[in-house]
Amino acid sequence: MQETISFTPQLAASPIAEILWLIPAVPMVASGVIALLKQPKRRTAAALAIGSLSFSLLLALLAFVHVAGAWALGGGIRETVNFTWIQVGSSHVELGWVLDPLAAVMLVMVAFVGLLIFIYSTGYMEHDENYTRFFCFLSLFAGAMLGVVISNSLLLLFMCWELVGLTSYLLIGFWYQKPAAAAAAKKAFMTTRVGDVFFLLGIVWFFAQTGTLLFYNGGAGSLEPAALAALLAQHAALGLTAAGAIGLLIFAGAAGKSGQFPLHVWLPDAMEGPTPVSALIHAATMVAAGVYLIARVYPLMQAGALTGGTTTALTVVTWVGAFTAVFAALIAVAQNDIKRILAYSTVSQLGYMMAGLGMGGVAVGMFHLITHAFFKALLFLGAGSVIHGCHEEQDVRRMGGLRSDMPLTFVTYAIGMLALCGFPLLFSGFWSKDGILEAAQHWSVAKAPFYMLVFGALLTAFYMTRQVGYVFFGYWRGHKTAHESPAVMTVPLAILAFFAMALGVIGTPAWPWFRAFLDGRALTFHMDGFAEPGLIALMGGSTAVVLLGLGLGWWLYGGQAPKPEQPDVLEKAVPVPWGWLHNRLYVDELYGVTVIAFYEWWARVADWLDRRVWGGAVAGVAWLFRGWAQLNRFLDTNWVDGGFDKGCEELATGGGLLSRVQSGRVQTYLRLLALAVVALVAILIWSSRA
Amino acid sequence: MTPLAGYLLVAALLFAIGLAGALTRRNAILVLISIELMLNAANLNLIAFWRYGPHPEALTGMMFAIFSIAVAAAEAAVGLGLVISIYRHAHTTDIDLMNRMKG
Amino acid sequence: MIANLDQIFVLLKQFVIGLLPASWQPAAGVVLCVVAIICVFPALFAITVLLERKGLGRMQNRYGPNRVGIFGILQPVADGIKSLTKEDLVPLSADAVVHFIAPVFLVVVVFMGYAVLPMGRNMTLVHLDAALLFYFAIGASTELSVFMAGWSSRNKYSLLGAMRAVAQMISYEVPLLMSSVAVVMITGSLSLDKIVAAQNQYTWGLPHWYIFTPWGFAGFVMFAIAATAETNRSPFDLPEGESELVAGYFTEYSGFKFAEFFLGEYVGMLSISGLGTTLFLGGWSAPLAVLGWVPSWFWFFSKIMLSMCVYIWLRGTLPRLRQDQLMNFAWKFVLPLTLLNLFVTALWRFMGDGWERWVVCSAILVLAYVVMGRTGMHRDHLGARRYRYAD
Amino acid sequence: MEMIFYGLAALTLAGGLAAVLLKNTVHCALALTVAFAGLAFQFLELDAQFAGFAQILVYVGAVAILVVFAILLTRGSETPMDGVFSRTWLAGLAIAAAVFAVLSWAVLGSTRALPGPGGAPAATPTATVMQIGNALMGRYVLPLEIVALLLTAALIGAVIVAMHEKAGSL
Repeated sequence: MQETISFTPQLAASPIAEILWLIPAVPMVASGVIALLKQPKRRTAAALAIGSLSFSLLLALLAFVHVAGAWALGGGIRETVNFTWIQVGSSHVELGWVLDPLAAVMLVMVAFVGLLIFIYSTGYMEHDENYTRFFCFLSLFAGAMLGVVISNSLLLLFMCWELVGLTSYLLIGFWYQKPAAAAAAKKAFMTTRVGDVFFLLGIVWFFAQTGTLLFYNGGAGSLEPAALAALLAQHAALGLTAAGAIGLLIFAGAAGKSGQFPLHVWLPDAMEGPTPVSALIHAATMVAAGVYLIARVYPLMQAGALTGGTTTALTVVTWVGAFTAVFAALIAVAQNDIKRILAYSTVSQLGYMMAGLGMGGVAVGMFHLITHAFFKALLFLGAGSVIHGCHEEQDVRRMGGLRSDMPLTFVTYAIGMLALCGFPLLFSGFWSKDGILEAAQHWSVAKAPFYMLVFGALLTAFYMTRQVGYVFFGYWRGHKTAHESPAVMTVPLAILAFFAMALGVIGTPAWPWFRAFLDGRALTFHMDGFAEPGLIALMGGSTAVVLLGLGLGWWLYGGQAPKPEQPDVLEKAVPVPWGWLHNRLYVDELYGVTVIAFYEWWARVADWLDRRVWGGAVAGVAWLFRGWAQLNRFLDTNWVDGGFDKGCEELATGGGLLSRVQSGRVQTYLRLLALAVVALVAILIWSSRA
Repeated sequence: MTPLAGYLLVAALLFAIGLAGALTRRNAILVLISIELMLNAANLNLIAFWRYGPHPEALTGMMFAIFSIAVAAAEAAVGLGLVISIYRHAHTTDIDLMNRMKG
Repeated sequence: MIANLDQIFVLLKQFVIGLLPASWQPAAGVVLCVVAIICVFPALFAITVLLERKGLGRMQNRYGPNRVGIFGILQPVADGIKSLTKEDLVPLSADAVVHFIAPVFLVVVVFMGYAVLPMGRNMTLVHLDAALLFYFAIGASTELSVFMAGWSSRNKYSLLGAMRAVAQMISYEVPLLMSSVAVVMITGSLSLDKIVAAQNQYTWGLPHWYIFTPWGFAGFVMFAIAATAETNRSPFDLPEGESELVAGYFTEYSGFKFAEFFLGEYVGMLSISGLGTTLFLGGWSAPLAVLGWVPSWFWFFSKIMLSMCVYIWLRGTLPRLRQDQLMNFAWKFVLPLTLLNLFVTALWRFMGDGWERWVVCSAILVLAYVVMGRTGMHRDHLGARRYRYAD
Repeated sequence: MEMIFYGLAALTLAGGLAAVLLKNTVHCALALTVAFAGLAFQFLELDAQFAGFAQILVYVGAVAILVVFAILLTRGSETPMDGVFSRTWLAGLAIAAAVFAVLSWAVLGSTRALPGPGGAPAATPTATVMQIGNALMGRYVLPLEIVALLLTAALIGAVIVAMHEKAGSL
């Protein structure tokens, strides 16, 4: 457990912080402009999207440099720019943005990965006729995501959060003519809604308690000691403090976005969208938003934790994360769709991040988030390149031997895969995962998460090897021959690959630049960072685990991957559990028979009520009135009508006489008018006389 | 007879002439012409009152006249437009025959 | 001496009036001026006609009149005598009264316009506070005479010509007015005297003529276009397009009535170029401070004659427009530009002195001109005619 | 003074009468312009320069032409075969006479009672264009805007009303 961080609050925000809002604003504006473009203006659209995002990247880098510089001079800084949005009587809703190491790192990551993926998309979506629409959505997403990152107010964050959800929905359903895609989009939207409802509850409660939604506001913010103390003071149900309860609610929202265990079902299906989308949204950035949210409200989650202790909220986060990690990894083992495998691995890696947050604090989780963003984006883009090269083929069993056909893709993909497995020393994944494992090892509450995570690591290595074996080794099992992708797709791969390897440097125990930067502590290079008790042992252990996984995978799938028709190797070995895993442990089916079935039943009940009960009542009333009407009719026809008819005849004749006046001649009317005038004037004069 | 009264009488006479025209002519355009005459008579009144009124510096009557000139122009445009479109439909401008609104 | 030369006509008038008893003097003064105007401008008209015929002749590689008098100088006189002695035909079916009134009305109205033009220092007949409005009111009523002429002679050509002329005059009257409103906005007065006075100042010896400002230049160009159309001059001379309708609305006129129309047209040209001179070219003020000693009336008349030469030049140069092109040009090009020019003028007025307003105003105008020109040319009604063969 | 007034009044009324009485529609229109001109001159006589010129500009310059155009566009409507006056012309005349009677009664009755300015004309009021402009931009700016709107609406309305259905692509 880390000690509480001390940031020097900045009173006067620096110019770069003042214009921070431009970072999300520019892509959003760009998307608005693109939305107005005509269909065939493809180049313009792409240019706008990429240009705007590179502008944002530039600003982000400036901001990052600014923060880093300030940090290097000693102590992290946190600059906020707040303004009142709505003023209702005495209470007023404030919005604002914050610039601190966390935001800075995340900004650079999102903008950079996003930019690469934009460039990649220009190649990948080349043949799509809705090119402009695609880039419109993409840059809207980028803007919203950047907004999430910089927002200093829970409300603003939530707005951008929802925008992100919306764009995710739009992009998953981008090929809405495919029913599967449409269904997936709906599913994603609904599932995340479930989380967001809790999130919203949390927000409202938070606001009710602290009276402000600003995170940091020079001491008056909701994440600052004063407010937190107030929150701790009063207790919600089941021995939770208000802080804890709110934390849990917010975590529910985060779980929805980051696909943590009960709400993970949408993420694999989201792979129906275009691959760049999967890479950008459902691997690198958006799903990380949940993790980022937890990191952002960490003070809240952590509130009330004695030094070295933990809180209920964090415990829950940890358990959910750890469980998700293992659970998703298990499912990933038995998938055949190249993107689904990656999707489940994403879920499990998110689990790692959550666990890291829960046990190791912001730095640990965020470090894994950043590294993961790079190598997972790399993997997805690689998968996209593979799919592209195999003519939209996604089933790994119909690929194989691609290492000769698409060498560049193979190399980069291998790098990404090793990084994901956490191959020792050279790859960023190793360091970040190690950080988590280390934190887990020292966790005070329980040891179980540690073992779960280790097992998860093993599985990760295994299924990735399986996938690579299927895709790149063995012999070609598809129909049409594969081809390498264009440079516009492979160059981003190369760049990402470089970062997937290099990024580890900033997180080694010897030189924990990242942690130091986030915590705003001074940084010292000391080799004895490795000398911490058990660290070497841990590293060795994880290395062994990884190697074991790789070896196992290679032994089963290396070289001789089975034909599509043949059952999988494992399937032959252990058919029953394989079946479970292959069907994703029946979670969807479970929801099907519980939640959805319940809704259907409830709908039927309501329907029955409408038909029988209310319908019956209405019908009864109707009958009553009918009877009454019959009676009236009888009375009318026999007594009333006679009188009426006579009167009506009189009226008709009178009307006929009157209608003579309505000759339809203008001049007649004019004449009457003039006469009236004469009369009036005469009266006036007469009266004035007297 | 004071000059004001003189102008007022002229205006009244012009108004009456216009009214007579509007009441007796059969050609819709001429009815419009007559209405224009009536409007102008009113303008003459306004100007005369402005000139001989107690507060000429307030320019009220003048303004009134100018505005009514502008409005009259608009009225003429729309009225003639209506006449023309009616002529297109009924091929006549004789308002004795335009009694489709007959009750 | 110089001052006397400048004021010579004023002094002359006062001298003549001085001979009369005091009670007559105001009336006598007015009469004198009117007579002067009625004598001077027809003389100018004669000179212009000669100039035009000679000039056109040169432009069209022929001699032009060169028989009467030396170099044909006496040609106008001959024309006058001819038109006076010719028989005055009135078609049987024509509406005699209106047919007679039309030309007279035209000439009278046209001459009325001169009442407010400042032809030199202290040389304005009537100092009206709303002189510009008066001028336009008078100018507007010439259309009536044109219509009377065309309608009364019971002739398809005449009627068509009249309708064309009236439509054209009405359409181009709007830009004409709008472009002069710009001047009024800057000067802050409708009085032509004041307008000239406002332009009669010099910095570094250069005059403050409105044409030397972005809005003024644009305004002047559009004013010139509209004026050309108002006076039915080529390239806007459809109303008397010989190739289509014999002579337009005065087809049925002959003898002196025809001469009256002729006179009316040219005197109208003179007067409207006088107005343009007054509004944009600084009226009677000298083009350079150093030339201030030259009599003011000389400048006024030379400017008028210069613009007459431009008229002739245009007529010799440009082909005739088509009717739809004419209308579209008026409503879809000139009018929007004039409206924009009003806006620009307002900008000019409120941006204060300094170079910025020059840049901004000219930028806006040029941009608008280019854009509208391009788009307009793309549409077929302004551009060259597209021939569609049987398909 | 008096003479001018009577002359102008005569001119105006003659024009009006002609406009109402003449058989030929175009002659009526021309007579109408005469009446307008007479009125304009009366305005000038009343020292209302601006109004007078506006009157000429709007009526002689525009409305008269408009009327003439309308007349020519509705061809064959100049001279109806059975009389230019409607069958009930007598009633119309009577009513018009009644209106005139009442009005003149009112005028004569009231102006005698009118104090000071009713008699000798007040010192000629000055209505320079400057004043009028200031008034228009100041006290009367709202009416001015409304009139501008009205004119625009009238313009568009007239165009749409008089547009050919066939050519109508609006």
